[in-house]
Amino acid sequence: MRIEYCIGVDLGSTTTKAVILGADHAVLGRGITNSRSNYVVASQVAMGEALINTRFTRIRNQLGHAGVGPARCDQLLGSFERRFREQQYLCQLATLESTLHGYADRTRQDPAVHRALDAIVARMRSESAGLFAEGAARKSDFFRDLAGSRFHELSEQQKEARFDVLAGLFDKSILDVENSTEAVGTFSEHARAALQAQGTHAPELARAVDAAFGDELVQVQVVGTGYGRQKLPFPEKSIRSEILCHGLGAHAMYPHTRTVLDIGGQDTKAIQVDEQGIVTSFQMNDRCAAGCGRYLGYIADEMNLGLHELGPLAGQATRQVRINSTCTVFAGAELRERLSLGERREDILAGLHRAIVLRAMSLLARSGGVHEQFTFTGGVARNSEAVKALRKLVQENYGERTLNISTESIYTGALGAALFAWRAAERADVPEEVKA
Amino acid sequence: MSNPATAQIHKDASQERQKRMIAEHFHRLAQAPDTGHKCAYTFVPGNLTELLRTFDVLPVLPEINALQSGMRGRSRDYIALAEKLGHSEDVCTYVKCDVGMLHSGNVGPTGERLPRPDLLLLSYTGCFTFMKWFEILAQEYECPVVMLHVPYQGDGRITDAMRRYVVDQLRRKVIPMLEKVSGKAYDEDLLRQHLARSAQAETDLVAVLEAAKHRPSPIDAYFGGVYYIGPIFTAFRGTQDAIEYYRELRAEVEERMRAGKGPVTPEGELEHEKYRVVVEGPPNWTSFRQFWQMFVDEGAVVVASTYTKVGGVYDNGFRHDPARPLETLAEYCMGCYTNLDLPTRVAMLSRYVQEYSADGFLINSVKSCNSFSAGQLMILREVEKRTGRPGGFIESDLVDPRYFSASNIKNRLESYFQMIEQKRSSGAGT
Amino acid sequence: MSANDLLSCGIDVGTSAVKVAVVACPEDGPERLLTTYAERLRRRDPLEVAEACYDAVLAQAGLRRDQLSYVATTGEGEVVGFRTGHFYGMTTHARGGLFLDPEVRAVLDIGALHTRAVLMDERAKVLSYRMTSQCASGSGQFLENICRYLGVTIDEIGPLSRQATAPETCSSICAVLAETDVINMVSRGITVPNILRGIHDSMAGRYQKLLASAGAKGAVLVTGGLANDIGLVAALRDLAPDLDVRVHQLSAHAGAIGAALWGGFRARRLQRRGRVARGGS
Amino acid sequence: MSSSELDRLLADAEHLYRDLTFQSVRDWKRRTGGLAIGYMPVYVPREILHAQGCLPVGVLGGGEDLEIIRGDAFYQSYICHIPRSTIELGLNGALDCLDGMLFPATCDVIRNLSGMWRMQFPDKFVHYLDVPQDFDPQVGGTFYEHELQSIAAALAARGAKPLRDDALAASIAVFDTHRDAVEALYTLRREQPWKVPTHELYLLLRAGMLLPVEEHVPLLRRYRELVLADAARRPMDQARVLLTGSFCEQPPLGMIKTLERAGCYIVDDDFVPVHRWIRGRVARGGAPMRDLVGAFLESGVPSAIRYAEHGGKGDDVVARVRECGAEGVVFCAPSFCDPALLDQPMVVRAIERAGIPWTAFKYSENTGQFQVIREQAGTFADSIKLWSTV
Ligand SMILES: Nc1ncnc2c1ncn2[C@@H]1O[C@H](COP(=O)(O)OP(=O)(O)O)[C@@H](O)[C@H]1O
Ligand SMILES: Nc1ncnc2c1ncn2[C@@H]1O[C@H](COP(=O)(O)OP(=O)(O)O)[C@@H](O)[C@H]1O
Ligand code: SF4
Ligand code: SF4
Ligand code: SF4
Repeated sequence: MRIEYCIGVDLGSTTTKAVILGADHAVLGRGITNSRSNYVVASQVAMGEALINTRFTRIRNQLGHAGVGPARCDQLLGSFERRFREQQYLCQLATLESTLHGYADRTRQDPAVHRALDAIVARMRSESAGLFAEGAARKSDFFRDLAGSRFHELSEQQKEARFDVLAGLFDKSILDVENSTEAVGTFSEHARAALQAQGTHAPELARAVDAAFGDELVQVQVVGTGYGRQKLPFPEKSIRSEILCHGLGAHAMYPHTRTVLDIGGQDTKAIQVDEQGIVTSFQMNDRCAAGCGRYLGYIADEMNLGLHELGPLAGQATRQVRINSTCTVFAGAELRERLSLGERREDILAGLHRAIVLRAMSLLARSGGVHEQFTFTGGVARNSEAVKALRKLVQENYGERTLNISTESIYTGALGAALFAWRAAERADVPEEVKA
Repeated sequence: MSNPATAQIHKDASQERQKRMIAEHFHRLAQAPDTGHKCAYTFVPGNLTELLRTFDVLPVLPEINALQSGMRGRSRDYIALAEKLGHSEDVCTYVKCDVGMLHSGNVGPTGERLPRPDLLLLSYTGCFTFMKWFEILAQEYECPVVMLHVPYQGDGRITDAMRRYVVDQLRRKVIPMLEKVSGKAYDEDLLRQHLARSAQAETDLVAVLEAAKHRPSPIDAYFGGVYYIGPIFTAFRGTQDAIEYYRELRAEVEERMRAGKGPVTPEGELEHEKYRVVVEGPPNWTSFRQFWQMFVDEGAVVVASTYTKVGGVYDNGFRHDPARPLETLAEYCMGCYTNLDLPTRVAMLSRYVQEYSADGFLINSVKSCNSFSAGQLMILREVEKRTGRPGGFIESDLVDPRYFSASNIKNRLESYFQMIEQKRSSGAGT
Repeated sequence: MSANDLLSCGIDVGTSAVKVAVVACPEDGPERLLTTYAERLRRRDPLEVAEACYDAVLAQAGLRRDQLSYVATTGEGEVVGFRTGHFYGMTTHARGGLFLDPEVRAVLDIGALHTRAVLMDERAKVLSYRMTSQCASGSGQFLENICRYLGVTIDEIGPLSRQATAPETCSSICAVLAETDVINMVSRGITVPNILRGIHDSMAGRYQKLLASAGAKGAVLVTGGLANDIGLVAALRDLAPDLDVRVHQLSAHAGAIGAALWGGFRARRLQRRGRVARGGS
Repeated sequence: MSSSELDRLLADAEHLYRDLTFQSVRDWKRRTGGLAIGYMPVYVPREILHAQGCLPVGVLGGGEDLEIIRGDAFYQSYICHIPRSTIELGLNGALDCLDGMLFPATCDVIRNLSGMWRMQFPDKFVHYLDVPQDFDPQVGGTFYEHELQSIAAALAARGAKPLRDDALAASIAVFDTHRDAVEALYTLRREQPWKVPTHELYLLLRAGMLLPVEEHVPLLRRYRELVLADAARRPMDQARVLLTGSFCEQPPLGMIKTLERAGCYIVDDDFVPVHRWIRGRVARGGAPMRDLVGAFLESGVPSAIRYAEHGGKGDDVVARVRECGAEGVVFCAPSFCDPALLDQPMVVRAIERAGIPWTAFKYSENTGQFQVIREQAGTFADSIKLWSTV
């Protein structure tokens, strides 16, 4: 089957997102990766992930056609996807392994280091099934984080080589792994391996996978946006301001939204849109990491936590500790100080989340307040504690508001971009559209 | 860009004239120690140029020197020097730029040395920093200082008591001091003649600025505007030169208007006027051209600005009035833009947006200047509310290049113009 | 060690490392540095590390706690329970700096979070100083973050930076977001040495300003952890040719040494006044 | 025991300081039915308000406890903190109890705030109080008198008592006693700084922003008696410093405590300057209004917001240092405060010439991190202590 699609890419400072829309503007696939040193690779990986996700959508459709019930469908696909991810992980791990040894050779490390690396990677490999087992909680979706945290834990435990050396090797190698598109492998490769690994007999799944393979995916138009948009390998007219994309994306998800707050890795945006999704005013803050997602990321690192764990942990707070430092780095130091003075992690974290949200509140105020309905997007919207704090402060200061949050909200900008792509495609006869 | 008058590739006669006027003025200043000309340092907002001329005293305007230093790429070093001398990072960079220049030989914008002041005439309007600035200069120079305190229009109007206060100071403090410094007696008739010439030039200036109501606008009333206000805001108000400059300029602008031409930009003429905007706040001088180019790239023309009113608001009908020489000077001082209260500023901007058929308005908020900046965010919302047109907000600084982030400003401007565009296309299309 | 030597220990509790030093102060004649020791905190409790370091340095010097006349803390050491007294960072770095290099009249202490330029006289009396605040850009932590991203270990920074051929100007000011800048640079194919040197240049620019605004002239000793970074020091030398920028191999310990010396000074005074100070009081 | 009375007194003062709802003002209004008129730093002639039966209420921003949510929507990051917290208080209803606000001519920020206030709170009485920078009684004096009369008239139009000479004379007398009481505490602190820790003195000064003057005077006097009698307050080995620059936006209490803990005795300062704006007494036996104007022109402190020709400012600080026996000067100004920061190099020049050591740092009212300040102040105190005795 021939499927035409448009794709929007949001090259964020932290993560790069891609959304694929079919001709009916329905979402076919989403992809995300962390932004890396090479923007071209980052957007390729994100687009690749979105295409993979599109195939998954197709498989689900095929299963539906084949009369497989939804519950069974979820179960089949769920385990298939976990196996698929595991394959991907193993593939990247293999690249990591050879890169690690390569650097160890180049820096003339002694054999003990190689032995240590072998031991660590072997251990990680053996754990992969568990990592992707049903119901397993993962720290992150990204290889860097998944592999990184485990690698560091294992390096600390092991006796043969110094932690510093191993950590240094990892930091070098992970860059290479991230920056290679090959390291992730291909859909077909992993899909086959995943099918095999799944073991159980599911002929309907195998058939659906085969059918999905047969689809011909045709890209009609692409639009890029985001922090790094100027660096995207796209023609200038295919680039849109991230503010507009966020506005349009939020409008597409929630047609009644009037105020949008986006907290990303490096910047926070407060946007007001009208009933057509057109931005009427906006405010953004940048240049300083305080108050953005990166702040949380930094704190998570300081506490040796994964991003996913921050919110839930803060949720267990019994009170909020006020962290006075505005600077992210100083906040990190203050946090250690507080910890050593016996404050609870949960309480400190709750205070930090509130601090971020407070900053966003002032930006919202600047952009014109919080109107019904209110949509929260960006990576930080995935953080339950940030959401809780925001809900409370909005309620206190602006009264009751419907708060829209979607699990897909991190894709808002990319969705807007994809919609712009369709607009451009549909209006292809109108030349010299909005200049970016 | 070495001199404002050379900024534009295509040079009109008026530009040549302005260039010559400025060069002559600075030359006269450089010669002052030899010719015995007396010089007074004073400020642009609320300047008493006609009065100074009455005593044949030449004005030196530290703000202009500072902005010129910014344009010539010298301000970074000057500011660094001032900070090294203990001036705070947080305060107005004009002051620091001036202090730095002073400690680096006091060479003016044309490369000639500026004379030491014979008088510091602290006639200041609309900003407390001016007062400090001259306190600082008073430490550097052993010369008399005379202060003219101009009360603020806190209620949006000039009361009799305010006018009397300023006139009293002129009569009892400023004039006697000028007599002493210059050795000349006060000649009110001479002052009246200067004032009459001022009024004439002012009328032509207003015609030039209001030409922007035309579509397409023949001028850029911000980036181009700062060149147009040059003579009348500085040393030339009340001179024959100024009269001729403005007459010539007006004729040129009216000709462009008749021909349906757009403004002249550093890249040549702007052919397609895509957006019309009103701008509030001073420009950035260190990247003036780059800043302008960002507007040009978008096809944006500034049709009205408040910055071109800092040295006097004339488009509300005010003219220097030879019949009431001291009162008119008092009213002039009190009427400069930054001496207006915020409700008046909001009303003025809203009026501009409407009268100049602007698509929106932009605020360039400069870190240096509390007088302008404190309250701009509220102005933004109020004007949006009153006009229904979108406002944009960018931040930079006057002469501190550290606070001009090109990528940041470009990002905001782009988003802003795309927003206007999107609004427009959906309004027309769907 | 002579009998009327008075022993004093200085403990510099930093935000990233604890440094300790023991000095012997004779009745008359110059003080002698007996030994130094340091440990990085690595997210451990500073108080515990301080105590461990204290014991370690004593073991290294073959001393018992009760042999010390004064335990002086500096840095964040105000909370250390077994201290005799506390001196503030700039006071101790000046003293330590002067001890390490008697010719200098200024120290530039570059630590993990703050940088301080301190001017002093020939007796280590602090005459003026400037320090960074509120923003961690240009600090040691800033450099560490970047290196983590580049996959370079701290010890490699200096030597790599020295290999730069075309330093790349680093514009970002934020210690956290600078990594985005770095990502940008890497993606533009800029080499690691050029990136590092660019960062060193921009840091050095800040320090030069700090020194200038403090009024430093002549010989300046760099102290604190970043004194070990030869790339940074080289950048500073290039940027401030009018200054004689120096380092000492014990620069990172200057605070601890200074604290120990001031401790000895106070102990001697208290002794003379008949009040004997003791560690642990 | 007296110390518990002292503790209670201080706790009450701290309670007033932290009460962001202005409950005491609300109570006063309920009790008396009078108008409460807020005023921003630095100086307003409270005597006028008092004579018209109004309660002058000092509004000094939101301090360290107020969370700024909407206030930031009004100000860019490079503007000092006090106007945003003041707006926040206005928007969150805390200032509803005020019948009007006076914005004295302090700086461009407060000046512009007056217009913002008028737009934001159109129903309230708002007045920009211009003060002359010309100190000639004939010129500036005439202007100022006119300005004061027009405020009085406007207040009367809002329901305050019309301004009468005898009432004004009486009010001047009350505030003269108040000035004496404040001065007595400053004198005591200068002589025995361990008796009057500055963070306590500060809380008392702040109480005077809210309490009617008739209640504040006895409070100041009682405190003085109590601390004089408190034998537990003993001298420590600390450096004596004069602190200057904090005349408008106020430092957080924690900062004052930090300075003291880092080894400084603050022996003179310019906190809450409205109390000490006029040196000496106002009453001079002339027409009360002329007295008030004359005192402003002749005896106003040479603060940063007042024009001074040829170096008068630095000289004044040097004279104050001598007078209070300070061993050094701490410049402690709000970030982005133009008047304070522009003055600083001029003052530094004078005190350096006089050979007085100094240090400087900035704060904002909600600064919560005092590490840098502690270190700087500590080093400063260290150097004074280590070297003054050698
Ligand atoms: N699963 C998650 N849980 C909590 N926070 C998350 C999660 N995923 C991302 N984040 C937060 O979102 C930020 C990145 O947001 P994103 O919108 O991707 O930024 P950008 O668009 O600038 O790349 C991270 O810094 C992190 O704080
Ligand atoms: N060789 C080196 N090159 C670069 N930085 C270094 C080197 N050695 C130590 N550092 C840096 O020095 C800092 C620690 O300095 P230190 O003076 O101990 O700080 P603190 O006293 O605040 O803990 C750390 O940020 C560390 O990264
Ligand atoms: S603060 Fe503004 S008006 Fe005042 S001197 Fe500076 S730039 Fe000019
Ligand atoms: S304050 Fe901290 S978070 Fe902000 S710019 Fe500076 S280093 Fe970055
Ligand atoms: S703190 Fe300074 S700048 Fe701010 S309002 Fe007060 S006087 Fe003005």
